[in-house]
Amino acid sequence: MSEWLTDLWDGIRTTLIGMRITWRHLFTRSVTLQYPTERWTLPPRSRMRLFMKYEDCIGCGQCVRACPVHCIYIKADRRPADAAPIWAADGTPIKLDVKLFDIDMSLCCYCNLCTYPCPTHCLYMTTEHEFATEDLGKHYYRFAKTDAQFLTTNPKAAAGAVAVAAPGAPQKPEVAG
Amino acid sequence: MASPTQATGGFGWQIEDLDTDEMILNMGPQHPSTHGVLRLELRTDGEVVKAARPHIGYLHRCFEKHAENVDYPGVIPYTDRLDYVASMGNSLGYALAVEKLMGIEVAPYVQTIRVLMAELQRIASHAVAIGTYGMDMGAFTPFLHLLRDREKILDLFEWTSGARLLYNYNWIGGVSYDLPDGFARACRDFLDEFERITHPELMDLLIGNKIFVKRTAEIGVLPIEVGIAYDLTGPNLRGSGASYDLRKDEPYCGYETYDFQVCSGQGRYGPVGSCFERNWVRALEMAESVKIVRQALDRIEKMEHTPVQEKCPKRVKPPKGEVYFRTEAPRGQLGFYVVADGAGVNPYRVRVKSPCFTAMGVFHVLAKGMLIADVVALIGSLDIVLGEIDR
Amino acid sequence: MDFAALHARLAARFGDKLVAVSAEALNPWIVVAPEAIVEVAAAAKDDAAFAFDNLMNLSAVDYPKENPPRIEIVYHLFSYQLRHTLVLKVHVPREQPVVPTVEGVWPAANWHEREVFDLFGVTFTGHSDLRRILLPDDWQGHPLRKDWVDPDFYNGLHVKPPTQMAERVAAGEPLGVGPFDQTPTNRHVE
Amino acid sequence: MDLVYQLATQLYPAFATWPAWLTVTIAVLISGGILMTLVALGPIVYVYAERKISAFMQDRLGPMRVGPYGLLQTIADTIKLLLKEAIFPRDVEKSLFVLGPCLVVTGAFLALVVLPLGSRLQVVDLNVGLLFVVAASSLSTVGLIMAGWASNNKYSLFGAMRSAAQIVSYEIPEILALLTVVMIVGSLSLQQIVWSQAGGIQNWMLFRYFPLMHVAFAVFCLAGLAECNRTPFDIPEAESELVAGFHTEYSGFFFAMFFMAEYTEMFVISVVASVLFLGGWHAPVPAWQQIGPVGLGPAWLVAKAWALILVMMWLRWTLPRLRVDQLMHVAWKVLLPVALGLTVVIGGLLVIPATRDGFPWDPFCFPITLAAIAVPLLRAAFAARRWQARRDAELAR
Repeated sequence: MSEWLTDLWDGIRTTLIGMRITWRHLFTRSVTLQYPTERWTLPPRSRMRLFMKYEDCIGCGQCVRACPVHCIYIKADRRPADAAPIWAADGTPIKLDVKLFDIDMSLCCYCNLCTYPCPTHCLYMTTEHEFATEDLGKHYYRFAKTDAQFLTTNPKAAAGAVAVAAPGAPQKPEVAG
Repeated sequence: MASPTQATGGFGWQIEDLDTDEMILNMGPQHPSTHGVLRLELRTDGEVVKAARPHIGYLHRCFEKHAENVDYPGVIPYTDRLDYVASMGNSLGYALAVEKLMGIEVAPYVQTIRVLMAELQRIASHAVAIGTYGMDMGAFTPFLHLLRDREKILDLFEWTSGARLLYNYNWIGGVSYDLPDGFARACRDFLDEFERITHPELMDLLIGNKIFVKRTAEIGVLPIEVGIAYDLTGPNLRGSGASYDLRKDEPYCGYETYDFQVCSGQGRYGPVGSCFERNWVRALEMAESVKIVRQALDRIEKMEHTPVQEKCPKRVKPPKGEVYFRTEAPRGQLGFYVVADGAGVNPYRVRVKSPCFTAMGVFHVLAKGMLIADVVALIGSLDIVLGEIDR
Repeated sequence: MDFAALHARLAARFGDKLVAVSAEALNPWIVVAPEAIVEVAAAAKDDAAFAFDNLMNLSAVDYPKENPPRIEIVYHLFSYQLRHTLVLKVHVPREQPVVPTVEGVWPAANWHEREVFDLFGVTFTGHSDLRRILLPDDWQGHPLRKDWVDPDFYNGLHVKPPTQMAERVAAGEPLGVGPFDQTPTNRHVE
Repeated sequence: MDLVYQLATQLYPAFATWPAWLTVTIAVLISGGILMTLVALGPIVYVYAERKISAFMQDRLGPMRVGPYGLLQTIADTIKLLLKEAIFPRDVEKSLFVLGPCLVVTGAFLALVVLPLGSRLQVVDLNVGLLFVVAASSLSTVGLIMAGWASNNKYSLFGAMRSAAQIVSYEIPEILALLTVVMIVGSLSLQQIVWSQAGGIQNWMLFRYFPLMHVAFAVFCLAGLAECNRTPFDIPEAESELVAGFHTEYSGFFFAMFFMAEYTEMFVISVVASVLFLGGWHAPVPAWQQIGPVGLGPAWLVAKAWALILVMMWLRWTLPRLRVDQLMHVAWKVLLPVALGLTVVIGGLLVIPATRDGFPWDPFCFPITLAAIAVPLLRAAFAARRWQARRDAELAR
């Protein structure tokens, strides 16, 4: 009998406590963010979409090896010896003519392993995340440009000792987009 | 409750004559409460489950075959996708295994960051575990309250590592990014609000609730010997009273320097080892993790900040050999058995012993004689994630 | 008890059955003859000096290039009372690997052995219900062997991924979004 | 009904000359039809209210997209449900499959006939009104079982079996709780019961025999919750175990019928509860009963019913769900003894002349109950407000 009573009393007491809590939450502010109108800004490090600055790419293929899902494809061949020397933004000379640099974002697993080994930091992840498309083909990004304006003067030599990005921690350049 | 078939027949017939024929009920791959893609083949007589046979493999993504075709750092994004609810723990386990193989000792600052991140991930993972368990019982509100607070942890993770669920944060020999400045203050705000409001509310609203207690406190009782024999680990074993926790007994990453209690089931509302106890241990562990994170934050402020990728080798090529390293993931002991042949860049063999795999192994033992509603409670209390079971 | 004492005690009881030992590895192991594994396991569990009541992990590794090419079944044991670990190994030929099951000693082995059977093809004699655990029941072959080749189709479904976007572009299809010098702004924002 | 009858005779004098059975059926049909359409609009409001309340309780916003603050959401849902194709799975007994939801809906709407919305606003004043209401609500059980059996799906079979057991075993405590009220009033007709509670809040049935009638009200409400399958007794359609119980296979119009039946059943149960215990269409203070010529009877009754519905929704988003055998335990071993004890005690009290019409301290007790309910709620509300303000200040820092 007593066990029946304590069961009954516990049942009522805990139900009332529970109801008090849900009642209290009726008056606290809701946390929903109504997406298309209210929008939250992603922190700068968030890894959303890959972008590659074609002018700085020296075609080394480090990112192709680092990618665990093999979704970066490069085709580059040697620049003819007599062509004008060109440099990347941070002063490394570009010896290869990158014919094709494609990233298949539909395969990419957004792990950001490819941006670290890149010597000229031309490949980095931007915070742009609303690139859903109806056709998978539109996720296949082709970064190779035919009309690229390469730097014909060595920026390192011209501006004296340009502080090259510290080799250790890969500070990601702030994204223009 | 004597099951109907044992009742005596009277009138001289045997009880078998009254036996109703059994029904095979498929709690199929798409079922709202199987925590993922799991098929349970239940032989039921009315509501009572006579025999249960789990079928897994629906989410098998050949992790171990992938691990043989990718280089050592490339495996980390794959380990994140094992137990996708607590992916910080998986990559930490794999990274420590390879570091032990290569003999790398990471700087104390990085170790503290790893402990901080692992414990935050434990709070987030237990929040999902307890929340979905409440939802299986029908209480929908605690689940959303816990998810609301889990979002705050995910914001912290996104702020540091860049991703909200699959972080690829723990690397072999270090972490991918240093903590952003202002992280400590935001983390402390979260901890204060969690300890002051969310945790007590969860205790009152769900765990203290009499209906929840009645639904879970007498079923699925798992004695310790059966737990050890079937290799249950983590909260599933500690719910049965064992106080074995890898963070205390085989400390890694400097866990021995933090003071926290190992919580185990005390049998408050029913026999020790019942479904309630396992869930109760998870609730207590969330509070313990908050303490650890606080200590880690205090240490980080006093410690000198060494660069986080100092010990990251340019090319990870461990010497020939093999190692089996266990870490205390939120769901139990997550073991990585890494075999290196010393020649190639890719690991020769990576075997993951996932805690949910063995937890599911004991399911058919506990499920006999249960009602269907209890089968759902049992799955919820074992807190399984199918990504880790099927690998 | 450290590894040397464990090994000495085991060698005393099963001298000839222990084929090889490696003491200097990170987790030192003992190789046991396949037919003796059940007794060694039972001894490891019941002997008070060992008390290995927990099978942490049972996995298999395929060594096709070693001389005699073999599959290794690895048993990682742990004792909750004495807090020490031990690794046992069994070498089985790659053609018809057969190992007696240790499910009687540690019930946890049930699912591990089913997985090794499923992915490596090692049949465990005396196992209570040896079925494929991860792969569909009518799958041919054992994927985790080193000489495994992905079949193209399984019941009409693609196993190998269909032609990737890159191959189609290489074949000349006009696919993909062209070069853009600036990160394209979010389409929904404006 | 008699209002319609007089109206008809004034408009068309020959109406009175028709045979009696014809005119009465016409009047009942007209008034019943009006009442049914009014009540049928209810679910649209309740679904919206439920989604909004559950949202605010869970710190989210609920439907906001369709119409301002999501007001048109339920209308959009009903249109979608009506337009959706009602799929009949292959080997389903079509006749039972269709008849099930119809019976459930009739079960829910049948009880409307005797509900006294106002002093003269009642379709038919049966002198066995209460018996009729209980009979109607048990009709829907037959519909549930038909639906569960016909959809030829193991889960809905389980759902149907569970709902049959649940509704049958919860009707007994419900009827016993009604019995106490009927004993006090002495008549089964709902209008009589309401008239006996005239004269302000202290004469309401809830506040007579101070602690006992509260217990009777609690027993009746719990049993009413189980009647319309609401948490913590929503086992027949337990999402987490039985996918969706008896209405798993239904889609489109039939699913809408089930939904409407559930919410109408909730409205009927709360109206019956307020008629029996909270003084029906009587205002708490006699002065508020009339504003000028317009009688506020129906408004008060619907307000009380909606308050009870809000409490039902509040319970739904707080409590987990009971298991089937615990459900039976609560019905047979908790509610039934309490209800039986109540009927015996109140029967005895009625016989003793001293306590013929209530305990001596009855008139002073209703402020105690009101305070016991209002004070903690207001305190919790203001505490939440203050915490929210402090929180905003903290975040602004």
